[in-house]
Amino acid sequence: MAAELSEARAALAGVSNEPGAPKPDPIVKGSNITRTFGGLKAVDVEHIEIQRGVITALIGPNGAGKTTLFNLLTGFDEPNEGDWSFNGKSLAKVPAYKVARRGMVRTFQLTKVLSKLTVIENMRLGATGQRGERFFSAAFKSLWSSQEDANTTRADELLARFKLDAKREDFAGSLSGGQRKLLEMARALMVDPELIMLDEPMAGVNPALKQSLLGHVKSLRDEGRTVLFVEHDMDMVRDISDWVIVMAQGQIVAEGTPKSVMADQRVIDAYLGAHHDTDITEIDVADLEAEAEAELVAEAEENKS
Amino acid sequence: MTESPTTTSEHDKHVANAEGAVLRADNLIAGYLPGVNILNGADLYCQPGELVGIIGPNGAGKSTLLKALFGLVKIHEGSVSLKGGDITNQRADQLVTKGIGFVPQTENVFPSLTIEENLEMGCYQEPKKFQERFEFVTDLFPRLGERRKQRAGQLSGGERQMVAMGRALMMDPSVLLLDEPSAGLSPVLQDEVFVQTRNINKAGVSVIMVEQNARRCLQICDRGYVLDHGTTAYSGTGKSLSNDPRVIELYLGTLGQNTDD
Amino acid sequence: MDFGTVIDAALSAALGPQAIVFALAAIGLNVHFGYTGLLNFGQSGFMSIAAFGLAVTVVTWDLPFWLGIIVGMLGAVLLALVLGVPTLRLRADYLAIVTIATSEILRLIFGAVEFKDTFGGSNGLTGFARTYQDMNPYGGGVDLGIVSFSRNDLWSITVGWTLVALSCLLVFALMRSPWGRVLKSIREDEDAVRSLGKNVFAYKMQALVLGGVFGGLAGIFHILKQGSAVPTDFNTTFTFYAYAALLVGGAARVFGPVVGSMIFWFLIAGIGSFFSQATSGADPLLPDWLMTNTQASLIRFILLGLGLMLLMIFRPQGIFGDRREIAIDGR
Amino acid sequence: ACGSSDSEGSSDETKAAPAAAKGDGTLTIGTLLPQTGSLAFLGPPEFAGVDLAIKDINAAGGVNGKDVVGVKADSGDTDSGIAPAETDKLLKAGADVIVGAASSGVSKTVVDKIMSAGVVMYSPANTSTDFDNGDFSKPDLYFRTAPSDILQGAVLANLLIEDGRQNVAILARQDAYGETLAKEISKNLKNAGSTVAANVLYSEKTGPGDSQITEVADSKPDAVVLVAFEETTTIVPKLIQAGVGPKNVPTYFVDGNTANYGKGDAATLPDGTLEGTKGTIPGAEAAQDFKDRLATVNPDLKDYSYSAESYDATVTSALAAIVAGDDSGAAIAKALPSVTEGGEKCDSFEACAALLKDDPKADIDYDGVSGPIELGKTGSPTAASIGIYQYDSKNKIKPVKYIAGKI
Amino acid sequence: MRLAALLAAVAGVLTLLAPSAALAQATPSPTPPASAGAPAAVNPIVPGANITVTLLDLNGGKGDPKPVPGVGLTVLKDSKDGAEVGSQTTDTKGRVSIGIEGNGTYVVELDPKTLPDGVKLSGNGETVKTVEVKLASSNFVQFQIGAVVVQDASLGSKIVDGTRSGIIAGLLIALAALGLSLIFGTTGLTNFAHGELITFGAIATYIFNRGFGLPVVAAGVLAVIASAAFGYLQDRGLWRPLRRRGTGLIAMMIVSIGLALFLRSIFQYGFGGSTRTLSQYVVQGRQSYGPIDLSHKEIAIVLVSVITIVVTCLALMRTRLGKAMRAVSDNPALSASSGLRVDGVISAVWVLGTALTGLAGVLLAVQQQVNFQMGFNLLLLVFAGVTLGGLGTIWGALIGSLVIGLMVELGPVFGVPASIKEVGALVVLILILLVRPQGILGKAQRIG
Ligand SMILES: Nc1ncnc2c1ncn2[C@@H]1O[C@H](COP(=O)(O)OP(=O)(O)OP(=O)(O)O)[C@@H](O)[C@H]1O
Ligand SMILES: Nc1ncnc2c1ncn2[C@@H]1O[C@H](COP(=O)(O)OP(=O)(O)OP(=O)(O)O)[C@@H](O)[C@H]1O
Ligand SMILES: [Mg+2]
Ligand SMILES: [Mg+2]
Repeated sequence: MAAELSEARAALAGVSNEPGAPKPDPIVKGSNITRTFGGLKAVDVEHIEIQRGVITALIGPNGAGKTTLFNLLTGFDEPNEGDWSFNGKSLAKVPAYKVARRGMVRTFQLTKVLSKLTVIENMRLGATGQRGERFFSAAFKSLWSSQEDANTTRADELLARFKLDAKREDFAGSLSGGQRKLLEMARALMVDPELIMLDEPMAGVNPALKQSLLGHVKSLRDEGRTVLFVEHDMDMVRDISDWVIVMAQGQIVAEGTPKSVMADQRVIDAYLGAHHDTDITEIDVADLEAEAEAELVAEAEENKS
Repeated sequence: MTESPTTTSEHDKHVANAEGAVLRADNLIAGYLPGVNILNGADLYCQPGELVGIIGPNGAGKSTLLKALFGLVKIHEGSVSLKGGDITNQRADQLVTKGIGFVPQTENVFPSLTIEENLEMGCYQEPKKFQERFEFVTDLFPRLGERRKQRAGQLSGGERQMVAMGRALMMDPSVLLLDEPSAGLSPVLQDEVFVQTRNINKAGVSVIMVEQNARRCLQICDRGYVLDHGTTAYSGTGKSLSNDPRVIELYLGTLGQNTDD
Repeated sequence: MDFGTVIDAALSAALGPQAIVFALAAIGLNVHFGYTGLLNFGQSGFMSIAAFGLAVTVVTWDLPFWLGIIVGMLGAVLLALVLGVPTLRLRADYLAIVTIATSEILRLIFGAVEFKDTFGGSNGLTGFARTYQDMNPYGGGVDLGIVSFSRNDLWSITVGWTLVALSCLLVFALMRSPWGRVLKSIREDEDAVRSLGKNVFAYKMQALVLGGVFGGLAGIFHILKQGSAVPTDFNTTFTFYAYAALLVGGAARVFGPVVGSMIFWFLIAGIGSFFSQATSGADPLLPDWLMTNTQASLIRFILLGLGLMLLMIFRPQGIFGDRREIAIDGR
Repeated sequence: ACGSSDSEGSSDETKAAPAAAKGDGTLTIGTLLPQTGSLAFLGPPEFAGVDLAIKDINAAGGVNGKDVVGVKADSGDTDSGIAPAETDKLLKAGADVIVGAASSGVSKTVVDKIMSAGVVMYSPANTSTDFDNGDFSKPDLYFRTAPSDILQGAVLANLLIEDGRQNVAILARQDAYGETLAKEISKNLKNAGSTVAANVLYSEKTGPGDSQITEVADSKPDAVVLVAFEETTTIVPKLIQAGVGPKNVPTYFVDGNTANYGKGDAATLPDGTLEGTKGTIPGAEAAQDFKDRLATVNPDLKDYSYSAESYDATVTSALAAIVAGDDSGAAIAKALPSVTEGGEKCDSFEACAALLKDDPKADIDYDGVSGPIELGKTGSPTAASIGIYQYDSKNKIKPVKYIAGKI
Repeated sequence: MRLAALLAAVAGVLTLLAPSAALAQATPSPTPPASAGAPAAVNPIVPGANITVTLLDLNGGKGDPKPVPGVGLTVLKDSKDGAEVGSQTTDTKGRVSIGIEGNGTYVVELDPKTLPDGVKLSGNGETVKTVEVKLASSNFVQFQIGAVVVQDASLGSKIVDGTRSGIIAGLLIALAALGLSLIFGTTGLTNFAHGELITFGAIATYIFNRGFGLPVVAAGVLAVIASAAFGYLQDRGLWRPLRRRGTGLIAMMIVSIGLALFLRSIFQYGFGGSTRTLSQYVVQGRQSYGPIDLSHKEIAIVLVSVITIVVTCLALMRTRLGKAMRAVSDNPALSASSGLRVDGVISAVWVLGTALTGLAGVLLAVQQQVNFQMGFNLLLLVFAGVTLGGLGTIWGALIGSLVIGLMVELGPVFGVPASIKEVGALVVLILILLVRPQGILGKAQRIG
């Protein structure tokens, strides 16, 4: 099993580092997806493929169109044009809830917890195929109570892993910013998705917890799930992703293994910045200022000419 | 002593060193609901021109502490003083007049206002300064200048964060409270935010920042606090904290330590 | 001053048929608004369509009573479907206006002279309640000392409270189930629910229909207990008051709407009785220059308004509500 | 008249009701009349009528040896929906007769309740023809002293034809009252050969909008009939604005709005606005003497609509109770037609009671302040006189003549 | 128009004369047998129950109506084939009066052959009338001759009239809607007591006008000021404390329902249930301005409301208050963090909002006089206007209100039954919201 999975990763080795490169076993495949807001082309993806069974990171500067792409893929927004498929079946124009049912579940960058439900109720909601969610069987507890118990057990396990067990009976609306992120992610896992799409899952999560959650994400992959996530934390990207896709101004501009992408000068310029690996205090602030000034002068000159 | 601080000694340390602080909170007990205290006797001070970082696990009460300082959460016990004057439970807009600026962690932009109007709100009390400050902010985040007429509600997460940070900078405050200003920003902008925060601080503004990007935070701050369960668990210089094994265990973790393997 | 009479008036209103109508309507609103967050301000529309469904079937078309009941309930279901398909994607406050508008349209149509032959114009229809009244098993009224009911009211409250109890039971059973959980989640954030693979539209529609059915029951019961279906009975003020009753009791609580309606009518009747006594008679408690008998009956509305305000100010979560929930949505 | 001829009239409901045993000995008159809501302006004269009657009755020795007791309740309007609860209050208080309600719409919401409690519902102001039809056509427990609109419609139409109007526009409020009266007027006009230029209804809640006024104006009528309540003060200015005011086109009012609109009245219009306008009010002349006596119970009374009918409803109920020797609702209902029809005439409670005192079996025929009041086959007056009034330059009404009619 | 007036005057005089003339000639004489051809000099009105017909030739409304003498009329009992009750020929006044027994059905038949040359019955020339006699005195019956033919008003003129009324109604709604929208937009409060603010403006005008004897214009100005003060006090005394306690919006909505009931009853308590008139501008005719007829007060209403609305809207767009309002609406806590005096902004909004609403009440009072529930009756349309335009948007409230006003008044032109004309506007409201769920000017929100 594990061997088979690492195969999926190994297969990536042969993939070219071209944007939109074809993958040996894509779970998601899309082409010519565009979305414009007024005059702004927020997403303009020529071709994208996500490899099954691996962790893919989607990175890019702010406003690159990552969240919008997530919205499009999961049916929360409608593209101007474009077609994409999940497991070989087309998903264009499929409503969001059906997308989720097919096994493609996303989280939101700006968290959407259900404030007046308790944490554990939030979790239970995530479970799929609940008999008790059908109107006609809902009124009879015996029809769904055993399933509910099973779901609760699973939810409790997840909560413990996400360090939310102490908050089990609290309203989700009273969670702190980071705790909401955690709850959202844990809830998405309750759906038991084939592909889980996380939009900045670790923003605002404290480092120690983040580290332990990374282990969890990896184990998800090892269970056979595919993970696609957006993140600005390069430590995390470097640590867990098997493949990285870089977006800028709506387009996919680079792809590759974490190492190769992070060495790409264009990515460094546009996104990572020159100092991403260095200790800021080691940079002489005066130097930085000089640098910035020089930039300004250069810009001013450019403007003049 | 500094090697093994305990909670009580944290308090002693606080009392001993807080003299002359520009902003100082003593033994704060505060919460959202009657009977449930989120802060259980938190201490904090910030000397003039200091950059203070606050880190801690999720739900420790960091945001609550900032909100309490800024009059947005009711303080049941304890006191907050600004330059020696008591400001406990004062209204936020009065505190703005007194020179405190605040960037909340969430819901930190006005969605139906344009970027420009959002920034204008930053210097609502001194509209004359708008042009000058606006140029400063758009220099820092050129994107905000390009999109000045776009409504903030349509912006991407990172873009919003820029607007939020920009709004605080428009205020030109003497004490600045920042709640996770770098969250959601791309690495290059995160660095930019840290550097600019340092710059602002160098220019004489006292800054208190809450951060989850703890390493960066501890790198640039003069002094740091680790908050846990609503109390100040540890405090010290940024360096000493980032090397303290208990802090690493409780909070920092080891991710990113060994980047180049 | 005879406090016995005041208590009697207040209690019999609180336990009487009018409170039952409110309770049923408010139970429907509780499903709509309390649990699902659908701001339906057109509950009187659901009531009127069911009421006129029954009345028209029996009076205008001369068909059997029980068929009328079925037609009435189907009317409410149909209204929910017709209203829901296009409007459930509207934001809460827009939905509120659309539903108000719909109920007003229905009321105006039912009362229009142009359709007098069918709906009886503004006089409405009478003469459909015979079957209901004939089923009355009681030989006479009851007098329990502090409260008494006539024979007809006794029958109505028997039927009515049974309906209320069954409705509460159903709501309780549904809302503790995962189905109810989905509704409550939709109230909080539709997109989140959608992202978890739930068909939000279908759930909202089910809730709209269920609440509409309770509304329909309220409408049918209303016209049965008074024997006439008059269009002006189904105006928006009714919906407002039903909302008031719901929130007084506490939204999203099974017994909230029931207790709320009882309190609402207890206050109206009690205050009314008190002041009318205080101002009548040869030597009234309140002198004439201060308050005349006519003004006295206004006082009850003044005090009811005031009471409603004070209750919401000092107990915004209602009688049964949870203070913590309220704290969360404070802006 | 003979009291027994109506025994088959009591409905099934009455029979089923708690065997309407003998009354408690005290005649209790409940009033269910508007104190709040859009009809509140009708309340004071009606309450005053009842109060005065009770005063007169008790002054003349009461009923069956006991003073009559009055209890009051507010009928509100159809919007407020408080009538049922208020009715309960009256029933609790042991009312044997409930005088009310003012509006036909409100009456319908409580009539079943009252009748099934074995209590007489006796309206001084319901003029809807509905109460002549269907379930209510029998003199069971529902009575009224206000003549059905059939008569007023006929009189007003006749007046219009007499005045040579050939093309009449009717503007009426859309409720039980306005609709039926407008229908009666229009039917009679057409039968008599006149054209009805327009028959426009407006929402009782918001009054007529410009489109309705324009519709009236566009029909170029040679007379306008305005079937309205107190919203008349807003409608007349609108008619004037549209060029079809009383100054331009002869205007006719009905009982709902034939009231004084001069200085010092509850509602006013500028002097001269209504000069020459005519109106009809059912009932014999409200004699100045009666008005003076009403002032003893309510000195602030300005308006007298239905005060006489309320007075008569109370008096006839009391007389019926004396005739029956019982104050229960059923007994009163049985005796009511006979005290108003055929027999020895008497025109006050005192006089009638005196006749009955002399001979308990005497057949009396009470003719009251509101007219001859013959409660015929339907429990409504079969004969009545309807007054025709005209406005002077101060917007006050003066009676022109009284026309008697029979349904 | 003048003709009609003249006619009316003549008719009026006739009416006044008629009864006295009848009394003067009350000589009880049996109906003379019909002597066809020779018109009787005078047919007295028979005392007691009778059927009286007066034949007048209106001559299409030109000139005075002329009596038509010498026409034979017959009254029959029950039906055309029934027993003849009497028969008479019209006299020089064109009148016949035939005594009858009493109540019952009677048929009046006109002999068309006896009509003078060139005189024809109007309409379809029906010569038989069946009447239900209920009165014990004269029962009048009419046969129309030379009746005025009324042309239906053209569609064009109906549209012009409807548009005029619609715009005036729309502007009044807009003033109130602007007030509602400001308050809703800033505080999120769905204020069901807003109708009572309109009423407040109207009643205040009445009190200043009738109570203190001020001219209506001055009373109106004072009423607007009073409304503003009322708004300020309401915010200080009720809504601000509620906000302080963190009361939820729904709870506040219920408070507003309570407040509405409270205020409405207080108004009725003090003001009474009837409609009262102001001392000036109550009755005014219209003058023609091109195709449009307007009265002076309508012109004044249009001017005042247009100017007020435009000034307010521009001011809100230009000034910092406008932005501050939207900021507070978006996020009060953040506004405070930006140094806005949130309570101050909200107070300002209440003052402005209630002043506008009060003005709507003042103008409405001038337009349709004063009643304790006039505002309440308008509330639904105000809400509809605000919603249609897009909740919380200032220009939207204006546009939405105008659309609603126009739809209400124009609906009947296009077939909506006039008695339920609001239905047209409400249906349009629903339809527009289906196409644009966020209202005409509302903006869709971003997801995710
Ligand atoms: N509803 C909308 N209307 C107008 N512009 C929009 C809308 N949604 C997104 N945009 C714009 O589209 C661009 C892409 O936004 P998106 O949220 O996809 O960025 P992102 O890559 O997720 O950025 P971040 O890392 O900051 O979250 C942004 O510039 C944003 O302003
Ligand atoms: N509005 C609220 N009502 C009730 N409880 C709250 C509320 N906001 C936060 N809390 C609770 O207060 C505690 C501290 O929250 P706070 O937001 O201060 O945490 P934090 O340290 O900022 O965490 P994070 O790093 O995740 O932002 C948490 O347990 C949270 O559940
Ligand atoms: Mg994003
Ligand atoms: Mg926080």
